[in-house]
Amino acid sequence: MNAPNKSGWKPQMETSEDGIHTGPATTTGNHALMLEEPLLFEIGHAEVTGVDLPDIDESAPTRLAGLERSEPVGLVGLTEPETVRHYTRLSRQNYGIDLGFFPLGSCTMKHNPRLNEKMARLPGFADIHPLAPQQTVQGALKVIDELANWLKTLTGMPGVAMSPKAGAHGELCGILAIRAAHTARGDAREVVLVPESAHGTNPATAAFAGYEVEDIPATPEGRVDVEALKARLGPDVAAVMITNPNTCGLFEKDFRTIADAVHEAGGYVYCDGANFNAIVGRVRPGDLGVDAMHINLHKTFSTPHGGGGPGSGPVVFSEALMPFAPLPFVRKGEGGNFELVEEESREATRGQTFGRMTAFHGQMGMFTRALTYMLSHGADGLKQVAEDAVLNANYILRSLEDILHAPFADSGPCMHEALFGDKDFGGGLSTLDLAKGLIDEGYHPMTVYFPLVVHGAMLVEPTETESKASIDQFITAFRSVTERALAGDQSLKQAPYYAPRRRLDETAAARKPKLAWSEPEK
Amino acid sequence: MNAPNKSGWKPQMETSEDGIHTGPATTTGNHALMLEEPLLFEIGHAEVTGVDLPDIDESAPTRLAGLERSEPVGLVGLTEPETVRHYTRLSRQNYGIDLGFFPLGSCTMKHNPRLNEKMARLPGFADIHPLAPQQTVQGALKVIDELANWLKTLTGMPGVAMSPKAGAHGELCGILAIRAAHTARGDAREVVLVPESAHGTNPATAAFAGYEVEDIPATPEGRVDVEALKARLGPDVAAVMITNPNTCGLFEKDFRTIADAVHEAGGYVYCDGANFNAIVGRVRPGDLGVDAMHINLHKTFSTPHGGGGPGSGPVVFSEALMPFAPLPFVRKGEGGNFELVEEESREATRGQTFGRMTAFHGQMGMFTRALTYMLSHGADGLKQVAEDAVLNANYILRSLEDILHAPFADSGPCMHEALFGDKDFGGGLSTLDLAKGLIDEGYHPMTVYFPLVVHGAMLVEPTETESKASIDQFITAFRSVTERALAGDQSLKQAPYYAPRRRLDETAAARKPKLAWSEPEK
Amino acid sequence: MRYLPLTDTDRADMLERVGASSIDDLFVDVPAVAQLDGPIRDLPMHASEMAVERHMKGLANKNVAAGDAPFFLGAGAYRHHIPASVDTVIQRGEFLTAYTPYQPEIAQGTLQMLFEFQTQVARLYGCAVANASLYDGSTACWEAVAMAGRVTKRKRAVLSGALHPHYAQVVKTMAQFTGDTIADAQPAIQTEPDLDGLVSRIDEDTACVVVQYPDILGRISDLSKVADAAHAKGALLVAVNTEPVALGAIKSPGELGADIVVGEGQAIGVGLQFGGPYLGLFAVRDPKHVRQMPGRLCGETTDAEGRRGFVLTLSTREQHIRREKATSNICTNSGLCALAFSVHMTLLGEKGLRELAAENHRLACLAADRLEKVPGVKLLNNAFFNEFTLMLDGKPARDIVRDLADRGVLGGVSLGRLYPGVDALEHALLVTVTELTTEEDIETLATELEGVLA
Amino acid sequence: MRYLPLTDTDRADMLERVGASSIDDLFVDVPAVAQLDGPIRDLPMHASEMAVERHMKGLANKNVAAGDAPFFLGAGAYRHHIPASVDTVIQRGEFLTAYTPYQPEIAQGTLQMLFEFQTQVARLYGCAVANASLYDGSTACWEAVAMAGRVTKRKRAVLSGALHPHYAQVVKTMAQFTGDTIADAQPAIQTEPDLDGLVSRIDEDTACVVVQYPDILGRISDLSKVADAAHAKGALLVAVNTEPVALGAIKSPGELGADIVVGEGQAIGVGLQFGGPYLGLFAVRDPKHVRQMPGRLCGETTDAEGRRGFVLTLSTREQHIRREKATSNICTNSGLCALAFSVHMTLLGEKGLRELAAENHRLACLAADRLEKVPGVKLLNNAFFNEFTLMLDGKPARDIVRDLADRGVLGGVSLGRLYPGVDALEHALLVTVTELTTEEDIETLATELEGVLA
Ligand SMILES: Cc1ncc(COP(=O)(O)O)c(C=O)c1O
Ligand SMILES: Cc1ncc(COP(=O)(O)O)c(C=O)c1O
Repeated sequence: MNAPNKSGWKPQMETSEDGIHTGPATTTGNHALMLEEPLLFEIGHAEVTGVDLPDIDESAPTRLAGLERSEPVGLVGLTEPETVRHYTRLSRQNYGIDLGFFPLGSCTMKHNPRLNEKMARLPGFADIHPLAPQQTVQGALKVIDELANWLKTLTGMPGVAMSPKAGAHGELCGILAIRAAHTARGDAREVVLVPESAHGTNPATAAFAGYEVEDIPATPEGRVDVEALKARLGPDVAAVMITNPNTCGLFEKDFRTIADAVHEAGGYVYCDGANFNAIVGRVRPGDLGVDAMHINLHKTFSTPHGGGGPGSGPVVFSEALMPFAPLPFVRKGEGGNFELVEEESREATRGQTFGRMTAFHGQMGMFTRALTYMLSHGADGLKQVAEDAVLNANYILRSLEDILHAPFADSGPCMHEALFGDKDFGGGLSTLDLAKGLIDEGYHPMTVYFPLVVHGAMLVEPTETESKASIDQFITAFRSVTERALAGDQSLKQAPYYAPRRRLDETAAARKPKLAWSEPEK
Repeated sequence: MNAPNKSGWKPQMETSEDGIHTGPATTTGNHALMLEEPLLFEIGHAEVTGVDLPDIDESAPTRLAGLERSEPVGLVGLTEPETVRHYTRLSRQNYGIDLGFFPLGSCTMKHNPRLNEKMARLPGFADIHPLAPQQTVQGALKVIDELANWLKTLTGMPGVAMSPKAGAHGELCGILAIRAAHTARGDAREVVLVPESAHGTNPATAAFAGYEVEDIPATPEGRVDVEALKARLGPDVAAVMITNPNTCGLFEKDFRTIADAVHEAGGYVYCDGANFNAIVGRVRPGDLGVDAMHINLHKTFSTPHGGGGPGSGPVVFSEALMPFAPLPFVRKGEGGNFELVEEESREATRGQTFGRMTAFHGQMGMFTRALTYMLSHGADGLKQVAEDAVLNANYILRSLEDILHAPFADSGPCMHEALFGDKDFGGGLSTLDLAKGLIDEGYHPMTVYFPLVVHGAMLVEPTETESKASIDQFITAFRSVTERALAGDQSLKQAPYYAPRRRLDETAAARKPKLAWSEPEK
Repeated sequence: MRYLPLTDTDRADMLERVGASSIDDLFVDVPAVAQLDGPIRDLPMHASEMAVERHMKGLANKNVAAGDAPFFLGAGAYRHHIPASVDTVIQRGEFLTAYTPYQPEIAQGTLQMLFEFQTQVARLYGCAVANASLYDGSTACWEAVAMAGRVTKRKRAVLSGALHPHYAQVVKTMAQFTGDTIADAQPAIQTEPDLDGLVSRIDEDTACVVVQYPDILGRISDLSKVADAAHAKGALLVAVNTEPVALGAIKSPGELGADIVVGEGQAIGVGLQFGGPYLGLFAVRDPKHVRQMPGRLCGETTDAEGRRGFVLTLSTREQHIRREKATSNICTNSGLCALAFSVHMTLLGEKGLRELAAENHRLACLAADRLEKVPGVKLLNNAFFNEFTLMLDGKPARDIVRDLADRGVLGGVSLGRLYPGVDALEHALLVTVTELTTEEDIETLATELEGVLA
Repeated sequence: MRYLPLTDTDRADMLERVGASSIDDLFVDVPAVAQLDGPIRDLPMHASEMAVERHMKGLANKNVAAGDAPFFLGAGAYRHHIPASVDTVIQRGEFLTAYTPYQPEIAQGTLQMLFEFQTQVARLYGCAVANASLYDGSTACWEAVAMAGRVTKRKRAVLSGALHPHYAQVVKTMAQFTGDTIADAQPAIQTEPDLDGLVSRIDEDTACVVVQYPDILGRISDLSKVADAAHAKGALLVAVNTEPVALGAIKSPGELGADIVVGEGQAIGVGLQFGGPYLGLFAVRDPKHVRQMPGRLCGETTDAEGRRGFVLTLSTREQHIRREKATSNICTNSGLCALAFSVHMTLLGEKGLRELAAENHRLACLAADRLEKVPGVKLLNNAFFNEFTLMLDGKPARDIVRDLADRGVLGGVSLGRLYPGVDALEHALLVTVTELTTEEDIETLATELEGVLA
């Protein structure tokens, strides 16, 4: 929407210090197709609406216990034309997979097939109630059952919990099952071991579940130090949380050995499955001794990230943990009908479930998408997914290692991610500067400063849905920005030049947080 | 898709002469979210496909009369990820109503409601065959009948032909009916009178139908010169084609008088209804003596323009012309069933139909959208549509007439369009330069150099779906660009500066036309 | 009202600026006779999105969607699987809500797409240049006849009897007014099209011969024979194609010598939609004819910085410049359908199109073999791509189609409906099979047909 | 395969650059035990879009869509009309295929939307600050209890008996592990919620009291009483709302003194989707509590040129910075659902939300009056917004729900299903009415209910 420009853009400015806005300044602050957009609250009105409803009959009797609203809510409305334009203009200030290469490490930003979107919108899936009588939702329960079967078969694990809402929620599910299992055998343990390279959700989850978190040392080649780990195992260690392939982009060769040792010591093995895309269809975590692993359907199985979610994080379980899986779950009942096992029929279950993690049955909208994706690829296609994802990553690693510090380049092939560091950058330039330089080149930067074990880490995950041409152009651009970084080209400090905004002041944002719009004082 | 940049953009260029690309040049030619995109044929491959189909069994017998294809077609394919990205990147180089104000005069670029799109995609409408047995498409025939009824009632005309595919096709339909009517009474006439201000399709249509075209003189105030017209009428004049409201944005006050005179002289009155949005729900052309008028569903009734079409141009008819309307048409049969009257049942009809204009029954996909729109607004809403459209145009006219030449500002209120001229521009600047300046401000320019009767014409049609805030910002921007034009600001000659492309060389394009891609000579 | 942003306050403020005391003041030029005293009567008032949706769904549910029954209709409109991503692309607001690209600097998306589309169509048709689309195959067919007249300065067109009757009707309808003479004929009901009969009708006044390929009975004939005969008489060959998928399996009309190739593009990306909007394709084999072409053309050029870009070009042919001297009166064409076609064709590519064609033909052969076995059914065609003609005993085909529909099968198109009064065709049923047809569907049709014929 | 751009030639070239002789070389680090000899068995191979679509549609058709039957279910998931433009917006690739906005310069679209969303939620809840979403209402409810513990340094939470049982379950499940004590209760089956009973359970160790508003039986109670009691004991009031539309008609929880307001946002813009993805809303009345909030927060700032812009802020609360000391382990949240909510809320605005609420309440009153007249039915509630509890004679409610479904009516939620083992609720049916419910639907339910009860 284009009300008079409220964004603080200064029309009078003929040239910004870096010169990129030379050429006549515009009164609107717009630049042709790069459009400024005011806040909803600056263009909307309380009396405007984009939904036609009957006017309120003030005289109609109400049964609201005398709590009728007396104050306005403070919302504003837009008509449909204004609404569509407001959000279309906002969307154009965003980068997405549909626009270009999005090698955000650990996030598996693969293409989101449009058939998934179409199937998820079928009224038979989108317009059914979670508490509908079960005889009216047999198809939905079958979707959950079919997807569960795919996940169990792909991982070689006997059980799966479908309700977790994202990866972190899945981690919680796994850790709670582990805790429940120990409790069930009267074996209280307080410690969960997590490598420093782990994603922040791992330690956060262990703590959230009431555990102490201890570090697992790593070897110089970027893998878990098996001996050190073994040395630490003992009656107080409830579990280890290991990401495999790990966040340095390497496969944990000794995972099986580690798993055996942990089991030996009475603990359980939690595997962070966020990187499953590297091995899906080729390696079954069940063969490596995993007890619990979450799978991010929004990574490996192509459901969209949507600017931050929703995701879905089913957790596969070993025999040992299965009995403790949460409610509800779907089960084939007599007569081939599917039943939803809830508190109601809890007694009917093995009854050791640790409880309920969420109100309903999980991310059905993601299940339909993921199942559509799995059926499209099939067992052969998914294997190819892993192989192409790994090939693309190695191709990038070997095409850049000559100019960019690649700490684990000698630790063997990488899996689906290539990890670099900022060693040798000149002129005080950092990984952040390089990332911003890539923005001007038309790319979404890789993951930066993660994992923590590498200085100025840059984690590049191409995924399998990029073409060679796309990756080649990225390599060319990446090399050129890297050369500037090595040469200490100070212009990088100012990047990005061409994005809807130049660098934003995050310190100011945190110092005096402004987290909601409020009417400007007149 | 981002294969190595093939667009001719020169990375080495540090600063383009006008300085807007200062700031580091990029190797990709991209500028953050403004992305270059190669041609499909530069990134696609003959062996790549985005559709999974069984491999060809070369040994399978064929029954193709020995005409099996031996040469490749010469097409290339992309996988789905590459396809979605290719077209998404291309789309971002386009301006549309969803992005901002699009005051393209005579084109009625109003908001396209999304409910229309949703309804048109219901399988019951989108997935039915034009020759399906009629008992299986009663709902579709009813849509045509309901829409026909709306159009007849809104125009106050007794008949309507639904099959014309766009405005120009509708003009043809009307003119052919007129010709058929004259022929039927053995009254051969050769001339159709068309004002110079008319849209190009009017004379083109008359000529296409085998008529000579003669000009109708206009008055200085921008309307048809009634006396001159009357003087020209005679036994050779088959019809007049008059646009009302006319392309100068004025209502033809004397339309009724003109119509009577034309009828008097044995001719018919064709009204170009492209500007119906100004009067819909408020004025019925039937009350003005019109014999035939096309309605652009893609203007007045909100079906999308789609970058050039498709449209839909039903034609309403007077009693006199009704019998000559084309096939096929829908009629209520016995038992309330709807019937499609085609050649098959031609004898069953009044039989004077001039024939068939298109293979099937017209733009069903537009009918469902237009009917959805009409039902949404209702009779009261459509009246408001006309009133707001006219109010917005007058608001713009009166807000700019002080600095911009408005040739007919004294001819009374304008209808839904405000017309300006380029009088007094300095430094050899033209309407084109002003238009390009508006592009940088974030607008799609108004219609330029049409109608021909005004020098450097600028025809501004806001439509009713713009907010006051939107129009106010446009006025501010328009004034500032106008001031630059009056002052002869030479920087305007270079505009646009910020669009995906600077001015394009149209002369070169026409001198040596390159109309299809061909493999570059190695 | 949800689509009208002006508030009453806005309206009051704006009227003041305009210097009008009421909205009626702005309509003073409307004569009294035409002034209404309020909203038009006999029409409903505005309705909520919810209510409109209920109404429209009610109407949609009164139709039998092709996807809900075994489906065998074709005859100029074909049902193929459209990948989901096609709709994603055409719903992009930047494509959907754009106008004809009159301001190229901010319309490169539409323009580059059109340039790619033109290239795809030209290659599919075996031609040098294709335009940016016309309304549909039937109007494209007339435009071809008209263009042939301009090129040859002759006014006689010879139509094959096996040209889609609706297309022939459109041509004949237009010719009444332009004074062209149209020599058409009845289709010969025989396994092979009667090319000799057609050739024999070509004379020195003939501007063009119009032949459909594959033809309305599903037959495929070697156009080169007709091309040679036409060229020998100084006439042009206009080839008409209604099923672009076929060209993935058989030689292109251009390759066989057609001078102008026109057709219906709906089969790729657009869908059935009860007959419209569809997509008129128009191409010429010889670039020298470009300046006589109807419709818009997108061409390549460069911008002020030397970057490649695209524009609409050669517009001196068009109505907005040439007015009564234009090559056609067309303005709005089928832009968004061209986009849908181009996206689907991009997804298919050479490989996909060839495989799609092969799969259509394979299933069609399967169906022909099975249906031939039904008592009272004879297969007319020797050759066909994905549709063929069955000659049926007993009841007229139109009744059989109706009876099949009553049994829940959309069994084909009765040629009697297309050729009213041509007795020989009263018993001819045109059956179409695509990749969406299952072997089960074929079995169902065979069984029900047997039931209906019994 | 349609989603895999690499050709075999590409793969060969790339392997060469990588210096591997085969793809297997890249998996050398996988131990032999885990090496498979080919595609995993017992799973189908890849399938065409056409085939997958057939399979999924087959499954979808096995469900009864809410739109295809008179529908009266609620209990934490509500069916409202979603304007078509909401889906248009969330399908924009720039929103759909973006990640969490870690690079703000090219994520202003998502960020500004989140800032607007946070403002909408804060105002709806009568709070100062809302976050950028959590998974759903039930996990938000636990996060609120956990936050109350951090704020008050106490570990006891008192739950109202009329809190959605699934929410109570989630809280109790988590508490088993964190060592918090949860004091919950059975709902008192009476026309008015038992606030005194609730208040009496608050003590000096109480971190928070959790009350649903309107509650699981559809009742509405004046939270200010509980707020005062809680505050008197140094505890926080956590208000839970599962039907945001209600807040268009009744006072906001913040206004009534709630300290933390959480809820389910699904009713606006998101849809039913069999329970997920949904939208967890979380807000605090007092800005001083911001640093204890879970989840992401979007804040305003400026860029290097002084232009306003938005960023994720206060991330020192979050797992990716704070790791085991984070306020929550949440990472991916419900971004796209927040967008859908925000778009729908923008279309509604103050006026639309108030009218929508009024229309829901009007129809609910109508339904309550009608259903009360059915023999064997008693209305429990004095007050309600758009759902109410019916006490039924005879069979348990769950059987009645099943019988109604057999008669094609989705008649409500049996409270026995939510409170297994609570005999008093075995015969309670929760009935929900929205603007999508027609008077005809209500009549049908009344009739069928009479039939089932007879
Ligand atoms: C390695 C790893 N573990 C866990 C997670 C958390 O998953 P989610 O964001 O779905 O909660 C992520 C996602 O960023 C991840 O990359
Ligand atoms: C006044 C006028 N008449 C006729 C037409 C032709 O309508 P269409 O483009 O639908 O063929 C137009 C559209 O541009 C127009 O503006």
